[in-house]
Amino acid sequence: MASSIHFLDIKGKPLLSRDYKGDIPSSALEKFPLLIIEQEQSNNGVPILNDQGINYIYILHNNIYILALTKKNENVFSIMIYLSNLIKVLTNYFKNLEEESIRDNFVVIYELLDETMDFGIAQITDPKILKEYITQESHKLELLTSSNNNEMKQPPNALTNAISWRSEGIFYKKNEAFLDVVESINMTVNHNGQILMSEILGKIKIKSQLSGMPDLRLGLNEKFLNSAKESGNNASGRSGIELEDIKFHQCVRLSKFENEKIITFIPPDGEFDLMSYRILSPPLKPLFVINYKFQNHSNTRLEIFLKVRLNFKQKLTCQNLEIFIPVPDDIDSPKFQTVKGNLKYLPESSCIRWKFKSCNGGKEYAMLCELLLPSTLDAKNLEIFKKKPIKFSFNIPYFTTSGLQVKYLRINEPKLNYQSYPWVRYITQSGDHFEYRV
Amino acid sequence: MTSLEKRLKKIFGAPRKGETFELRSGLVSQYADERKDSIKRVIAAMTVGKDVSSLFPDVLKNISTHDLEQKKLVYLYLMNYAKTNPELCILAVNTFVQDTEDPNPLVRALAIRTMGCIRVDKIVDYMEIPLNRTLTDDNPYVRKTAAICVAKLFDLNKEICLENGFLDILLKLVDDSNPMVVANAISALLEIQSSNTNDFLGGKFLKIDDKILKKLLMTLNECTEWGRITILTALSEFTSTSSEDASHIIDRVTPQLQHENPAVVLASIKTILKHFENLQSKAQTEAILKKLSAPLISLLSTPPEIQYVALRNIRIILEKYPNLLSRELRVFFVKYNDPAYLKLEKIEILVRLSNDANAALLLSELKEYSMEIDTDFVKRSVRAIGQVAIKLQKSSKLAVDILYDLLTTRTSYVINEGIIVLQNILRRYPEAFVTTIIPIIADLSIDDLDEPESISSYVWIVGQYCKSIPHLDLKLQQIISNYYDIDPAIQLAILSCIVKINLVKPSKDSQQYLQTILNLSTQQVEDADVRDKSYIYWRMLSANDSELSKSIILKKLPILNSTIEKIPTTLLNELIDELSTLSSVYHEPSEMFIEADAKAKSKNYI
Amino acid sequence: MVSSLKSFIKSVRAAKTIADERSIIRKESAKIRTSFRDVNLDHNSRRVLISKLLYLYILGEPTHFGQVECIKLLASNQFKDKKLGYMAASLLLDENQEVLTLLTNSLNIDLNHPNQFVVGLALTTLGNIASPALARDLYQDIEKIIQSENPFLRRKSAMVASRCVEKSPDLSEIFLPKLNSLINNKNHGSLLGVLKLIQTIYEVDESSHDYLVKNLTAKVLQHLKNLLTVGYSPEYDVNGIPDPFLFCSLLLTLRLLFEDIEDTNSNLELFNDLLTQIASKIDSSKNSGHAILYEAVKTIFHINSEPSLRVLGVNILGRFLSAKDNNTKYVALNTLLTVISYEPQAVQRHRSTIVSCLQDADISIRRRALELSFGILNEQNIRVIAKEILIFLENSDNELKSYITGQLTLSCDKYSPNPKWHFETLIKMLKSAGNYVTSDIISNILASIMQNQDYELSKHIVLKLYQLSLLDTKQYGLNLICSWCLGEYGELLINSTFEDENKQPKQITESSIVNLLTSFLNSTSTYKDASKSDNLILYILTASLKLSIKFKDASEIEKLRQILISKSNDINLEIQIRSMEYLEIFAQPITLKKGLLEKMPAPPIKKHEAITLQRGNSLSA
Amino acid sequence: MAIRYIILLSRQGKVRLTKWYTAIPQKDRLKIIRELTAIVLSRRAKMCNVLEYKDSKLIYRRYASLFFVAGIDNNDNELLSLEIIHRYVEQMDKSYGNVCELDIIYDFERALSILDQLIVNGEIIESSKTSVLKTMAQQQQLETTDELDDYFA
Repeated sequence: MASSIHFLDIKGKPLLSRDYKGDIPSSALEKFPLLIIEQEQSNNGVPILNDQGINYIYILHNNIYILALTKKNENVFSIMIYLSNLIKVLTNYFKNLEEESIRDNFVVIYELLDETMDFGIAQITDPKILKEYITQESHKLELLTSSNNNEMKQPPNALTNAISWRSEGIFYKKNEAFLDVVESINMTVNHNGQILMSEILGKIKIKSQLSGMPDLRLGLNEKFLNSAKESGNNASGRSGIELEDIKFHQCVRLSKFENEKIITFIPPDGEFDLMSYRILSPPLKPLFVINYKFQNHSNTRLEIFLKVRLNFKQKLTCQNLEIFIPVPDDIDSPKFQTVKGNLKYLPESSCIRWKFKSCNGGKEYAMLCELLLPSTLDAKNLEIFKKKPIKFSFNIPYFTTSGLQVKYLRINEPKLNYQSYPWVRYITQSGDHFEYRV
Repeated sequence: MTSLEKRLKKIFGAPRKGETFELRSGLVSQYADERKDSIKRVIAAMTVGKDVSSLFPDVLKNISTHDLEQKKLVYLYLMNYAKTNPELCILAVNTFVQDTEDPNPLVRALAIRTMGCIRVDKIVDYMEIPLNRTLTDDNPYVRKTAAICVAKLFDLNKEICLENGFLDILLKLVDDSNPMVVANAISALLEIQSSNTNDFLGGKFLKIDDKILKKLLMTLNECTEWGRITILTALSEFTSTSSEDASHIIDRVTPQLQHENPAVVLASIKTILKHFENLQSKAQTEAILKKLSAPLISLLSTPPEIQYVALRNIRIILEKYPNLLSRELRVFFVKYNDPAYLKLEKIEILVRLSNDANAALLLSELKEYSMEIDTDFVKRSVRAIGQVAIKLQKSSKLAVDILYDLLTTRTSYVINEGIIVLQNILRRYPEAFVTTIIPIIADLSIDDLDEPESISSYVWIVGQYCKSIPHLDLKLQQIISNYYDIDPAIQLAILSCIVKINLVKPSKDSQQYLQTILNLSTQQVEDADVRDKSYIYWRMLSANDSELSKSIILKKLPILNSTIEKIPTTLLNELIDELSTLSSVYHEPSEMFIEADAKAKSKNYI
Repeated sequence: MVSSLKSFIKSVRAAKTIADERSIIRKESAKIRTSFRDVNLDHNSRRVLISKLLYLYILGEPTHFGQVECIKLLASNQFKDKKLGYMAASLLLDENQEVLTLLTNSLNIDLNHPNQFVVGLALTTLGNIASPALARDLYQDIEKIIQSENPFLRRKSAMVASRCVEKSPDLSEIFLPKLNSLINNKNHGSLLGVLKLIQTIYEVDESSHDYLVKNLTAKVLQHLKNLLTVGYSPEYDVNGIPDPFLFCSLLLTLRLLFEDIEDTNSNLELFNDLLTQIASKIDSSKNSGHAILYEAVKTIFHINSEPSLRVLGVNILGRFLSAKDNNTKYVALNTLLTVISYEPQAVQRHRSTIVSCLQDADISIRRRALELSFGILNEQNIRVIAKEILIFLENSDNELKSYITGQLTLSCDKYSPNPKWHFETLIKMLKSAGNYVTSDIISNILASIMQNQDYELSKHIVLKLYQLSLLDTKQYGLNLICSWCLGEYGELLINSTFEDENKQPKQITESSIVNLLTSFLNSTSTYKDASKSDNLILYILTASLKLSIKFKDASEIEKLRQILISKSNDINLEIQIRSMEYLEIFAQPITLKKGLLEKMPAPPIKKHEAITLQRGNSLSA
Repeated sequence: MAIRYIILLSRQGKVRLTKWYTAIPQKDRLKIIRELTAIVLSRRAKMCNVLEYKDSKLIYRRYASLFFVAGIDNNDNELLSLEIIHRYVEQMDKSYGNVCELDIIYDFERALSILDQLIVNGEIIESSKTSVLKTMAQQQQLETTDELDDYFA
């Protein structure tokens, strides 16, 4: 796949590199800062480019470029997914992948680069397995005694097994499995209050604390599964939910599901996402109904008025509701009025945040804010702000929008035969794009 | 350098001269901890781009150690600087060979992996024994590492790799009991085959027969995500011979569409589409196509860079199977935070998905985009409105109304783009919107436009609808005023326009202009195409056969059926085979951007 | 109370990520904006806010909201307020800002302030950002100060006057009469200002030339002489070289004053003499010395200098060229270009060095060497240099390619030893030029081909184009020219034979020509630049039409018609029109067709101007 | 002949000081800084200190961790511009007393003030090595006194 992998800062200066094939001249990397500027100017910043026979493929993450170079017509999609998985692995190791963590952990990053890819061919990018034999701890304590070093790591069997995600010999005194059903809603509402686009991105997360090699079977409610089965065949839109797409963790037996719609698996240890699903254009009402008004007083003062009605059942409680109302970049002296919720100006994101700890469906709230504009006007600034949407962030516990229900989770460990306890929680929350155009 | 300058350099915090010295003494320290620490500092210096190759012999001294971490560091250093000290590398060989016999499989694998990365000619001579040993190691982790080492060796020295029979061993590993070894063996074989040296291999490459096919399909369910991609790639390069085979492969691959790794999903789609062609039952093909839509959409739940690649691939697939995603329009709506490249690519998909049912929704969305701030995005959106108008007759009225509103805003780049769109619309609907469009043209002077394509469009409309254009002679005068210095593309348009007007609505002025233009074109203009066109016109007009001229010049243009760019069929078929590769992003065959492929191709051609 | 600048800088620097940094900066910026509204803000706090604003400015953040605040601050009567206020104003404002007018009154007051440092601040600000309006409003104050006895103020005011004249050329008449006495000043700083004022007046006001030349030449020369002959001065010397800044400014001024001077002028002799002295006396081992020698050489070739002096000048450049230091090498390459017209032979002597610089690792050197290579190219050396340039083209940076193809084509037009070599060179060039041939150059090459009347040569050209295009259908220029020639001269090729890469003989047939056109047509889908692919298609269509009267095989003629038909629904309007018109012509009787498609008369060759590299290039280095 | 701008850059590409002598909109300034940062930082040590950039030239010089970059007109004396940069560094060194990057970061006002004494409208106005510092010292004294009117009273 890739000839080399590089980490670079936002200016394109290299932070760390691993060259797998040695067929790319060093001048190629030196040119990168110029190429990204050119690419932005002439090509709208497309993240794949070819210059003098060398292909540059990159992802920008936290202001760091993760870049792969190749001279061949490679599988660029795999390369990108590898890069994105690499980011996940490193984030798993250091919590945050940023310039500083790269500098501080160069030894372990080299090790991981060697273990996740060999001669440009991706090998393994599962952080759970990698952590079993590439351990960061040893790099934190520089003064380990020699006794510790003698105890050398072995490659985990799991690495090359058919069940590559779980090691043998795991033991818990109390065998438990926790299930979280999390549904994120994305919604774009236009200025007339009509839904332009909406989707539910669902996930079943499992935290497994089970001994041995347990075989699990997950039962979901019929209605939900049926919609999945039929989604491929039913061309016209039906009422009710419609499951577009299900993705499973690699532990799930895919052909078993494909043929019998039964979800069976040997789980990895600890936390993982068992499955994700997507429901496109569910028959939702807008969760919030808004009334937005904005007035510009001869370019010296702005007034923004917003009324929000929580358009769902009264018994449901919305927690940590945050409404982000855009303002121009250069305003000052914001003044707020509201009965409920907390209003704050966030200059770093050029918006006003209206925050509620918890509130119930059916309620209606309003706020008014007044902002001053600088005496020297930046007209473009004012233009841009008008195009920005209002964003919402919230979560609603004990509720799934799709109607998915977990009926049972059967746990069977043939050798140990223990008692075990599955726990299930439901939550609905906002996705990355819950936006109202104004 | 003055002394002041020297001092300035020092004060501004340049690296101290003594650093290398310090490191060197640390590397030979009698204390193990200090040595290890120094190696780390050497690697740190290497990472930030300092040249620490002069420390090669001192680092090398630390190679034989039982500290795995230290070993890895020394190996890492070796790989980076082997080229600068090829002679000294040989000193490390002994350790490598010993390490491939270490009781710990991690060490064995590490040794063979690293040995393959030392890209020095001489090391090749020493690889035979350790590579042979590790390829038949008991531990699959070692074998899977050794398999890739064969590809490394092949890259370094093809002859030795063949002579020692490593390719044969590799081919045998395809039947290994361990799925990861199988996957890596195939990866290595594919890598070797991709170096355009097939005739060199003497038939020793992966040939998928029934047995191997069975093995591959079985391994597919067992190996890691990356292994699956490898196997799917091999399957997509394999040509199934019968409908049953194809159907079988597709059945086995279909469950992979539900894999969480998007690259596995796309590789599965590619494989399915490849064998899809061989299927006979129409019902079956339709059922399969339906199964592809959701997985394709799922490729978009990724970071923007990856979405971009997905969209480029989706565009190819849509070109071949246009109805695949027709219900999914909204997924491709632009998000406020999308990077510019993604927004533009989404519009490409949107116009291709437009149909009578969703046109109103799409047009109102495109209108919103047309009022955004980013110039490229706005221009693309205006063009998209035109594309929808031309594609869907029922929505053309709505689209033209939106365009009319946008054009009255009089932003220069919107007008420039809008005129091109109007020209296209008139070629699709020669009569329907004349009453809306002509007033816009009448209001506009050629000086309001600055892009060649916009100006040509304007000139064409004036010529084509000259009977309805008020103050025609004045407009003509403006149009030809700058003829000599103008872009050849506009000169061509002006030539057509003026000849046409003289056939349809001649006036004293227009005849005068015609003569001027023809004189300039034949006597002063240098552009060969403009000259060709002018001479042909001139000779045609000189024949004094107005029927002839009219039949040539006033011939009705065929109705334009689409302004959505199409990928030519041959290219499209190539690109379908290249899904997920760089070709699929550039929409070009590899010989257009990969030099080696271009050479290979031209060799075949002759 | 406002937090300190230092703590702000510290917190920015302590940020771990760029996102954190942005957030800290934006929050602080918001605080500053709000604080500015505080009517009770004390002087100290206001100063701190403005300092922070300057820090934001350095970071590249928006600061427009603080412009008026700076102007308020400098109106204070504390010196530190003024100093910071003026500094901020000259950073945050420029001559195009509307708020600049708010500054006029303060400047006017401060220019008349009893304290020289206050006046100095106002002068500096005015010197940096004066707009035409400010210049007109305040020139009287400058006029006053420029004649004052205070050396500190005189020094600055001359430079400010120069800016005012530059922005408002009418002011030249105010300051011109002052120069005669101002130039007598011996202080280096003052002289730098006055010399700049002379230069500016000379440039903006042609009517001043006589006066300047008559009254000032001798005096400026005298200054030069003094500088050259005085002894060591620790205050001004740089590495043992007398004040290089003044030196260069004097030379530059004299260069202007001697621009139009006749041979007989008595001052010329003195100037020649001084330049000779400079050339021999200035130590050429230091950069400061090089700077002066470089300025002197520029001067030598700018004015009407003696032949012996020019030889000296070329020699200096020769020394520069062989220097190890790349800066000196660079300026030598740069200057030799201007010297060619005066001393062509002397420059030619360095040909091999120049050409070898084409391979330098440094793009700056390569660019200069490239332009100079074209500069020295002539009838005698064209074979050698063209060869080197073709090698260079093959691996050169893309941004240079259009320049190279353009220049090489023009050079070949001018100097090629014989037509055959001429066309072979151009075709070699096309072979590796890809998309980097402008339409002008293509037309130029086609015109040359049309002008050629030698039948055998025409055949040779078309054959070569055909052969190379066969190997590579992604060379835009080559393919385009080949298409046109196939249409115009296709009949010459039919039944010709050639050897392919494997030394196998091949025969050209009607069918092989159609195949080539078709593969050109297929290649157009891969062009990123639509105007290029559209252009190529148009050429292919015309070629198809023209060939239809030359071919005999009906099935091949039908293929040509199919090519035309394939574009009859093209999105591009011109292509569609052309395809329809051509199809109509296609259907006409052969005699009529032959009339319409007669051989194209050759166009007059346009005189293309030589292109320079320095302007209008993209950013990549 | 004139300097269009002076930019001080750290080796990491951070801007430490900017001074513009021509009126260029802020957006274009940022673009220029971004481009010249990319260009200058990718230069290797022994290469020449002149770069051709759009319709101008960049003269740069590295002093340890800092790059001093000046944009000048095409027909300007490149070598002399290098001397101007060097003079500026010298004067800073004397004024701060062993200047280092941190000094410039925290006390950029002084660095700007020195520049104002040395260059106006892109032209060097003072070639004396002592005069700039003298003025700096006198001004500093003046800053410590309060109202200007009192000072003269």
